Order: sequence, then structure tokens, then C-alpha cells
Amino acid sequence: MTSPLQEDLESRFKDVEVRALEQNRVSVLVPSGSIPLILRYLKDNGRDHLALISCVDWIEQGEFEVVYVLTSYMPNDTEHGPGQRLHVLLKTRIPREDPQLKSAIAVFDNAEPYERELHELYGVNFEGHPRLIPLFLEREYEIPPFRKDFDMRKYVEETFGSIPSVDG
Amino acid sequence: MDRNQITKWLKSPAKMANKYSLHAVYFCTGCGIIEIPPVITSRWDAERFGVLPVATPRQGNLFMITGYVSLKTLRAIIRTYEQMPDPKYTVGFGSCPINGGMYWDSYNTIKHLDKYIPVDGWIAGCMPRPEAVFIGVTHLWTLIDKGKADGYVRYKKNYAAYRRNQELILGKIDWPPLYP
Amino acid sequence: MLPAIILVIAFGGTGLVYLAGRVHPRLRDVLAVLSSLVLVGVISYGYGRWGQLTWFSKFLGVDLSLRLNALGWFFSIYIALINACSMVFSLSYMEGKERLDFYYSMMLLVSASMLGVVLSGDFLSFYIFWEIMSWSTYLLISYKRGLALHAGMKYIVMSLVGSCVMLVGILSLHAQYGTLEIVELRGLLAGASGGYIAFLLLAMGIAFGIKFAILPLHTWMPDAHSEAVSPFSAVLSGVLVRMGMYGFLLIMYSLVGIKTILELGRGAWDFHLLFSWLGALTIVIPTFIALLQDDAKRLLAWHGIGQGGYMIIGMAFGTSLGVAGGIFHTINHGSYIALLFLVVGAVEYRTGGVRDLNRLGGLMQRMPVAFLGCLVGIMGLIGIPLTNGFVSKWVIYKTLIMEGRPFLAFMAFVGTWGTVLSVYKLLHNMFLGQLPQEYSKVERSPLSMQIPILFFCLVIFVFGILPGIPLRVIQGVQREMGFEPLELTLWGVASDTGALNMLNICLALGIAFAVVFLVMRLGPKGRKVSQDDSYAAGSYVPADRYQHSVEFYNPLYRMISPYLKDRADQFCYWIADRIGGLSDSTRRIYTGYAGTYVLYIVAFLAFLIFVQLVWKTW
Amino acid sequence: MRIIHVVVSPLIALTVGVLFLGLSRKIIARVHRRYGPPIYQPVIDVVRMMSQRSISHGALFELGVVLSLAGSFVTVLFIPLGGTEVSRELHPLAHGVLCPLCGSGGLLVVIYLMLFSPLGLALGAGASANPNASIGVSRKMLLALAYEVPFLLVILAVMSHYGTISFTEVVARQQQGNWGVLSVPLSAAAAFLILPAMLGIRPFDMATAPQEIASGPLAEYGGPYLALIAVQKAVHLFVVISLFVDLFLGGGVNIITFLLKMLAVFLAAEMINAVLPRFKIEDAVKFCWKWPTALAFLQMIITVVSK
Repeated sequence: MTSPLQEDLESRFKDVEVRALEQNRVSVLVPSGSIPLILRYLKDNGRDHLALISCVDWIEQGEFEVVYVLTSYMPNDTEHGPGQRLHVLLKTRIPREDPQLKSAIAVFDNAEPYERELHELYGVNFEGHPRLIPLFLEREYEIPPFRKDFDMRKYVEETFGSIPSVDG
Repeated sequence: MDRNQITKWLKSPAKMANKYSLHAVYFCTGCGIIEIPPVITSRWDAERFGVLPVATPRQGNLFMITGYVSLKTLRAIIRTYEQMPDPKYTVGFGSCPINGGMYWDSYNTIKHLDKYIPVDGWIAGCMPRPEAVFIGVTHLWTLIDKGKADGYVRYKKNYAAYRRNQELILGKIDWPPLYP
Repeated sequence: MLPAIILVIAFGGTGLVYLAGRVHPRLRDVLAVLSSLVLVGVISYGYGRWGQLTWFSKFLGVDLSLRLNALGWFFSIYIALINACSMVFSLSYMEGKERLDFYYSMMLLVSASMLGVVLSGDFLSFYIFWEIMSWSTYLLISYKRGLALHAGMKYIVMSLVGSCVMLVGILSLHAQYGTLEIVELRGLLAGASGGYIAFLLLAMGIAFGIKFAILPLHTWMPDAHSEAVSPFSAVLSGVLVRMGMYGFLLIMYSLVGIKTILELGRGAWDFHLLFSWLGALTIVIPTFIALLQDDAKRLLAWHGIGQGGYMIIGMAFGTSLGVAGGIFHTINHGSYIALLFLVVGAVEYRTGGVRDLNRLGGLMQRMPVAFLGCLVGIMGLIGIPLTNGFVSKWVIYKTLIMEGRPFLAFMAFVGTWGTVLSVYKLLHNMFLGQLPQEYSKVERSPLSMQIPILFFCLVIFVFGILPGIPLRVIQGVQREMGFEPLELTLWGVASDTGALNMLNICLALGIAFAVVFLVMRLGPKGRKVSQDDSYAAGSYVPADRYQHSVEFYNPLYRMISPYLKDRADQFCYWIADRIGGLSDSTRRIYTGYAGTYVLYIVAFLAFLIFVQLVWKTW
Repeated sequence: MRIIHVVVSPLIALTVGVLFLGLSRKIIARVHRRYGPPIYQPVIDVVRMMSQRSISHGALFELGVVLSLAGSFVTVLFIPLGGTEVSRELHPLAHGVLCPLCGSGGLLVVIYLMLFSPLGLALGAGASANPNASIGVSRKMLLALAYEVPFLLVILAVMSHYGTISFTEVVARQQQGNWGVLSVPLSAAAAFLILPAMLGIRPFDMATAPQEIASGPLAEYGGPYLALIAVQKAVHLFVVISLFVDLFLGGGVNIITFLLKMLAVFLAAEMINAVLPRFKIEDAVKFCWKWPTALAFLQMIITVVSK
């Protein structure tokens, strides 16, 4: 059965693939170009809370999958219908070599730290982001650490192993 | 516990006073800090041994590093260690400061703390219980007695090596070196 | 013969300095300082040579005379010293500023007129010198143009009102007794009725009150002090404001005598109790307003008003201890308030005119002598033992308690604690704490500024540890005014109901300080560390990110700011607006058309006819 | 004779003060149902701190502490520590007045000498250029202003009640007649209410709060300077409590009874300290200006009216 949201999205945007996961979870796969448009649309229709932006490294297909988790703040003055609890997982695929995306700060200004985290740990570049400086890590890494091709043990051996112990 | 032996007091008051008045500056890194409150409150009461938490490193002489040390925290640990007055002792809690512990292959944590600041005593355990902390303190007493708790002397002697290691791992350090 | 020489030197000096300015600026500076120092020498030579002489006879039917007595000498040496110090200070402070001839001659003129006021033997010359003093002060306050003009205007308007009221008092004296000589009037006034004395006190009191900045009449002082040039505001607050005190002493004790003062008024309404309550209010309210000021000079100006209250309380009680305390406090206050103004001037000179306490900081490392001066100045202002402020406050408190007036003593004590807080804020925000980068290249204050600062520090400590020296002079003044003098020792007040021995306190403090210092030297010496290496929870403190002297007493400010609107100031402005409105409406009568004037005449004639018809007055 | 007194009374103050500090840590521990350090723990702390080599922010940083300790020691010289002329014939054990400098300026000097210790520490903390220190000093000054208003009312009520400013006479009059607690009861109550504020202990220790502002003015002090500050805290504790005992409990017939009375007052103050949390500075000022001031003011009116 197709939920009202599914027809709505398919009618409005082309090549949108909507799949209903388990109860109250809907995943929407869209091309990377139309992200801001859909975010704006979803925000106006009840999905006003951007809970998280995360990223999955599909190294075999050479792609990153960036996932926007949207839900609603459910203000307590309105009654909570079943539709209110719906979580929309907006997914998009971008190439691994030069991951580019438009920043979502224009729509959800709380996306700023999430985008900095993705930039720092995966190397995804968000244009339009005011300051893409490191969020958690102390310094820049050539291969961002969360990528699958980042060899953890070799890196540890190189940086920490090379520090001579202080004798005496 | 030879606190009430007057002869020892008369012979070496500074050493005895350092043993029985360890004012602790503890650095709440990682998971270890949850063990400190029971140590200093009614259940195990560290104050009967003279161990008292103090607010600033300027007032303390025992430096407890409780838990794994990330790159960012190392910068603050070095700064705090350098701000403590001279006869100072460092105790590492748990296995993470010893050899990286369960984060042995993590890109963001320091593996061997004693490459960057001198450590006088280790307390093993993936977060040592308060009894282990007291055993550590008593060992520290014996070390002070034997004069082996000389972390601050080693820091001053090999300061160049320590500083080089710190700059190797942390890149630019913005405060001037302690012993130029 | 001596007072005439003093005045000739003073007024002659003014003219000479102005002419020398035409010739060469360096000559003018030397001449100005020289004349001040000569004045100090001549006056100190004049101790004990009391005398009276008439220097101009038959001026409008009254001959003018000069008189040198203990009270006059006491104030004149005090005027000469402060003038000399501020002259030396302004040598380097006024470098490069324009209209210096005008400035130096005016400074000398102010001191000369003050000397005239203090040495005058009769009320007419007193009034003449008083007027010269008032308007020369006006010229100097508005020296810096701009906002200073407004402050000067406010000052001159209020002091003119005071002078007119004083003139009324003097004329009534002349009409009543035919003579204005103070010595003769003293005898004649003994028989005067209580009502006439009350009127005289009120008339003269308002004039002296305005100059002394007692609470309701104080509104000109904060603006005048903060806008005047620093050396002059030191003179202004140090000694010129205390001419009011000389006036009060003159009329209350030299003229009217103690007995009549004490019985004046009945029961709760007697004069000296009301007067001391006014003094108590003058202590508390300005001190708490000073607590919340952010401009250094304005803070000191409010303290100038606050400390005046102590003198009023001391003097109003009419006991020998109280009057001695009041007079002694006048000279003490002069020394440390002038010192603090000079220090603020030095800081302002070095940091390019910055007086805002929220932007300064850490200047101790760059200007040690100014810091020492400020430290000693605030210790004097608070009244820490070993400083002269403490001795005079101790004497005043003793009178209050002996007279059984605990509430007045409480107000005075609260005033002291208000001073402690606000004055520490002055020291902390200017000299302690982090040194901002913009002032890191400030050099030390120049030598000509350091000399007066160190001189005042010396005065504060010498009079603090050996108060007997100034108190002996005050004994002479008291004997002259008819009080039985205070029993004194060189280092304090000796009396059975509780003596004061400053030497013991000084020795005790010195020994304790030395012992504790040696004990500290037992431990290893601390490693010198720069201001950036301070504890900041493990993070490094980049320079200039910490300016923590902003809004120093914010919690208190939030609590008492609703009560602190300056009502007296608003009342004066309200009156000014009413007069403005009145004069504006009268202006409309003269419309400028001939027709309206004709109309006025016709209406007036009609009115006259109507009166004639109804009442047939002719 | 007086020279011996000048040496003896500060030593008494030092030992008794340090003993009281140790006692207070033991009492707090016992209240928390734990053993707590031995009584002589402050001595161990002071010896350890003296052996440490700390940092210094310049001359004023060190001299501020020396000034505040010297001020406290000199204040002790002005306070009669038990024994008065009156008591000499009353009790066989009585000894003469143990108050070396009471003659040169009575109670007024004590009030002004108590300005030295906060001012000295404030100067030192200001020179340490640490923001925590400045915030701590601002709080300490505000707290001082808060408790000073009722404290002055109390002292003036006592002075005008006995009509003298000499301390020994106040004590002597109390020993002849009834104690201060009975003759000026409201002032005694007001004084006890502000006792924790004057001592700077728990409900009013926001000036040196370790958790909020890294122990305020003491943030940059370590080693020998911190030892001197600890000793100053002990002597200040002795001064404030001996002031309370002399004003309201009639001083001591001899030094022993004096110290016993001090111990009683100290234990009462410690009980408050052990259990109460810390006030905010605004609430502390509001509290000090409400209840203690009202009591002291009432007592002042009574004494003036009954005079």
C-alpha cells in the first residue's frame, strides 16, 4: 500500500524511489541535486525536525550514501495522530572520489555541526557551509578516518609508533 | 602508614609532609572520573590519608589522569601538569594511559602517556575500584620514601625530549616551553 | 605686614607669568613653579607672626584689612603646598597643549584669590577675593571647551547664587553694626538675637555649602571635576572645595562663638544636630553613587563630596575633639584626593586620555610610581591605620561615640565601607589584572609627575604615623577659637577615655610584616611567570581575550540602581526648565509690530480709568 | 612584661587557630559519617606547601599575602584574650590583662585593622591577573559590605551601651555586671547570624568557591604563599571568634576560660558550616541586610532610648 506521502512525493518530483520500511519508517532515495528542494518541501509539510545527517561508505560501488533523518517536533498543543510519528530517511548517493553536496543550512540551520562532522570524518564537501573546520579531531587527516580504505593500524603504527620513548 | 612517627618527621619533614598531604588535581578524561567521587566521599574517604581534591593545579601536588587520553585532552593535560608546583606526582588510572588499552588501534587516543609527561605510578584495571586507588596511593608513599617518585625531576632533565614528543604529536603548541 | 607680602607675591606672580609667557614658554614654567615655591617659603616663615593691617582705607566708606591668624595660616600653607604640587605636575602634563600662558596664570590667580580669602580680615575683602576665586575657577574648568563649557556654566551659576546670598548676609551685617571687621564683629555679635544669628548662618551657610558641595547643593561637583584638567581638578577638589570649610569655621566659631552655636534652636531642632545629620547623609549617598561609576575622575569627584560629610560631622559637634577632627580631616582629605587625581591624570596622560575603568587594566607593570601613589591614596581615603585619614576618622568617631550619637557613627562607618569597595575597584581596574595589548608599550610617568605623587605619599604616611605635628598647629587654631585644646602626644591623642598611639600600631605592623616576610623567604622563591601563564582549566589564554574588570560590582548594581537616581540634579534641571519656559513666554510679549504696543497702552489706560472710577484713589 | 605579651598572644592565636582549622575538618568529616583527617592535618598541609616551589606573578602578588597575614597578627594584639584588672582579686588563677596594645586605640582600631586582611589578599589576587581571582575578589568585597553593615551596628550598640571605646573596659564592665548576651541580646543574635559570613565558611564561602571560580582569589596561589594564606585563615578565625567572645560572653577570667568559650562558639558556627549549601552572592547580601541588620538596628534604638 502506498502511503499518502509516497504518492505526493512521486507526483511532485521525478525519479523519486519511496520504500516503506517497518512501521512509521519511510526511506526516500533521491538524486543529490534535488536535496534542498525536497528538504524545503518536507519541512513545510510537518517534517520540521532534522534529527541527524549520517553517511554510509559503500566502497564496492564507489559511492557514499548520505542519509537525512527527518521527523517532527510534535508540538504538544496538537493531538498526536499516527502520521505525526513518521520518520523520513531521505537518502542520496554521491561518488566517493569527489563527494560534493549543497549545504542544508539554508533549510535547517541545525545541520551545521553534522555537516562539519561528515566533512571531517568522510571528506564530504558541503558548499555554502560557513566554516568547515574540524569538529572533534585535533587535526586534518589525508584520508578521512571513517572511510573504509583508511588503514587504522598502519596509521597508528606510523604516528604513535614513531614517537621515541623518553629514556631515563 | 608511619604518620605518627615523630623521628621520621624530624629527619625529613618535607618528604613526610608530601606523603601525608597529597592534594589531588584529577583530570576527568575518559571513563575513570566516575571512580573518584566514591574515593573522596563518605564510603571510602580519601581525606583520612590526607588526599583532598583541590580546584587548581597551582595548589595541588598529585595529578590523577583517570582514563584514556585523546589528542585534544593531551594538550590540556600537559598545560595542567606544567602549572603545578614542583614536587608533583602523576598517577595514571586504568590500562588506557599505560599502553592504549582497548583503544590500542584508535587513531585519536594517546598510546603511551609516559612519552609525553612523566608518570610516577600506574593503577591497572579497566577503571580501578577505590580500594585499588588506595593501594596505588600507598605505593606512591613507598615510592616517595625511596625517592623514586621523581617524575618532576625527570621532566626537568629530559625536557627537550618531552617537548619534542609533544610537538610531534600535537603539532603547534601555543604556550612557551617551561624550561627554555 | 606678612599677609600683604604673600598677596603681592601671589598676584604679582600671576601677572609676571602671563608676561613671561609672551617672552619664552620655558621662562614662564620656571617662573610659575618658582613663585609657588616662594609662596610656600614665605607662608611657612610666617608661622607665629600673627598680625592685622589695613591695606586699603575708605573703599566705599569701609577700610579693607588683612589678617594672619592660626586658622588663616593653617589653610594658606595647605593652599600653597597643593598649588605648588599641581604646578610641578602640570609642567609635564600640559606639554603640547595650547593656551598655556592663560592656563598657568589662571592657576596662580586661583591660588592667589584663595590666599586672599583666607587672609582677609574683613568681610568685604573676603567677598572680593571670593568672587575672583569663583570666576577664575570657572575659566579653568571650561579650559578644555566642549563638555567642559557646560560643566563650567553649571558651576558658575550655582556659585553666583551663593555669592549673592552671601552679599545679602554681609550687607545686613554692615547695616546692623556699621563695621565689617571680623575682630570687632565678634564682640558685637555676642548681643545679637538668636533669629538674626540663624539668618546670618543660613545666608553665609548657603554660599559656603555650595562651594563645599554639601548634599543638596553638590550637583555641580561631579561634572566640574571630570571635565576640568587633571592638575586643576586636584587643586579644585583638594583645597578649593574646602574654602567652604574655612567659611563655616569662620562664621560658626570665630564670629559667633561656641556657646551661642550650641544653644541655637531648641531640642531636636537645634542647629548643630541638623547640620551633622546633613553631613551624615553627605557621606553615605555620594559614596554609594561613587561605587557604581565607571569614569575614574567622576568616581573620585563623588568621593570628594562623600568625604566632605566627615568634616561637617566633626565640625558641627562643637566639642574640641570634634572640631580638631574636622579640621584635621580637611587637610588629610586634601592630600589624598589631590594625590588620586594626579595619579588619574598621569594614567590619562600616558594612555592617551583613557579614563574609562572598563578599558584599563594591569598598568602596575608599566607605571609603578603611579601605582604606588594610587595605593597610598586609596589607603588614605579608606583610612587604613598608618595613614593620616585613619587618625582624623578615629578622632571623629570618638567624638560621635562620646557624645552618644551611634546612628551618626553608623552612617560614617557605612560610608567608609562604601569607600573601601569603590576605591578598590578604582585601583583594580586601572592597575591590577591583565595588561591589554594596546597599553603594553606605555612608559613610566615622567619625573615631574612623580615628584608630587611621592611628596603626597610622604605627607600621608608622616601625618599618619606622627599626627602630633599637624595636631599641634590645630591646637593653636582651637585656642584662638575659644576651645580648650586637645591633649596631644607626638604620635597620637592622649586621653583617659581611650588614647590613640599610632607609633605602637606602626611598630607592630612593621615587625609583623618583617617576621612574615622572613617566614615566606624560608620557602623556595616563586618562579616569575608572565600574565598569560594563568590557570584557565588547562586551556591556553590568548592575549587580550580576558578583560575581566568590566562591571566590577554588577550584583550590587542590580540591587541598588533603582534607588540611585540623583534627585537633587533632576530638581535643579527642573527649575532651569521652568525658568526657561517663563522667560520664553515673556519674550512673546514683544512681537515687534507697532500695533500691539499701541494696543498695550490703550488697554493700560482703560485699566487705570476703571480703577479710578471704582475706588476713586486720587 | 608587655614585650612577653606581644610575643605570646600571636603565638596563642596561631596555635589555637590552626587547631580550630583541623577541628573543623574533623567535625565536617564526622557529620558526613566518615573518619576525616587527624587534627594536625593543617600543620602537615602547611609544611608540605612550604616545601613546594610555586610560581609568582610579581612583587605585589607576594607582598599582598604578607600584608594580610601581618594585619591579622596585629589585630590579635588589640584584642583582650582573657583576664582583666577586675578579675585579679576575684580569682586566684587570674593573671593580668593579656592585651598588649589595647591602650593605643581601642575597638575602633580593631575595626579598621580588620580591613588589612581582605585588602591584602585583594591586592595579591588582583596582581595575579587571573579572571577567577578578580571575580572572587569582587564577591569577597561585596560579602564584606554585606556583613559589615550589621557588624558595625552591633559594635556601635555595644560601645554606646558601655559608653566607652576601650576594649578592656567593655570586657571589665561585662565581668562586673552581666554578660553582653544578656545586656545587648539582639546584637548578640545578629552577630551570631553573620558569624559564618565573617569567617568565610560554608553558607557564605562564595568568595573562594572551589567549584565555581576555582577557589577565587587563591586560584594562582601555591607553595609558600598558599601556606601563608592558610595560616591567615586560621588567625582570622581566631580573631573573629575572640571578638565575638569578648563583646558578648564577657571575655575570660583567664586564658583557659576564654579559650573554652571560644571553643563553644566555634562548635556552634561549625555546625552551620557542616550542613548548609553555598548562597549566591545576591542572596547573601539580601540576607545580611535583612535579618541581622533589623535585629542590630532594633537593639541600637533600645540602647539609645534607654541611655
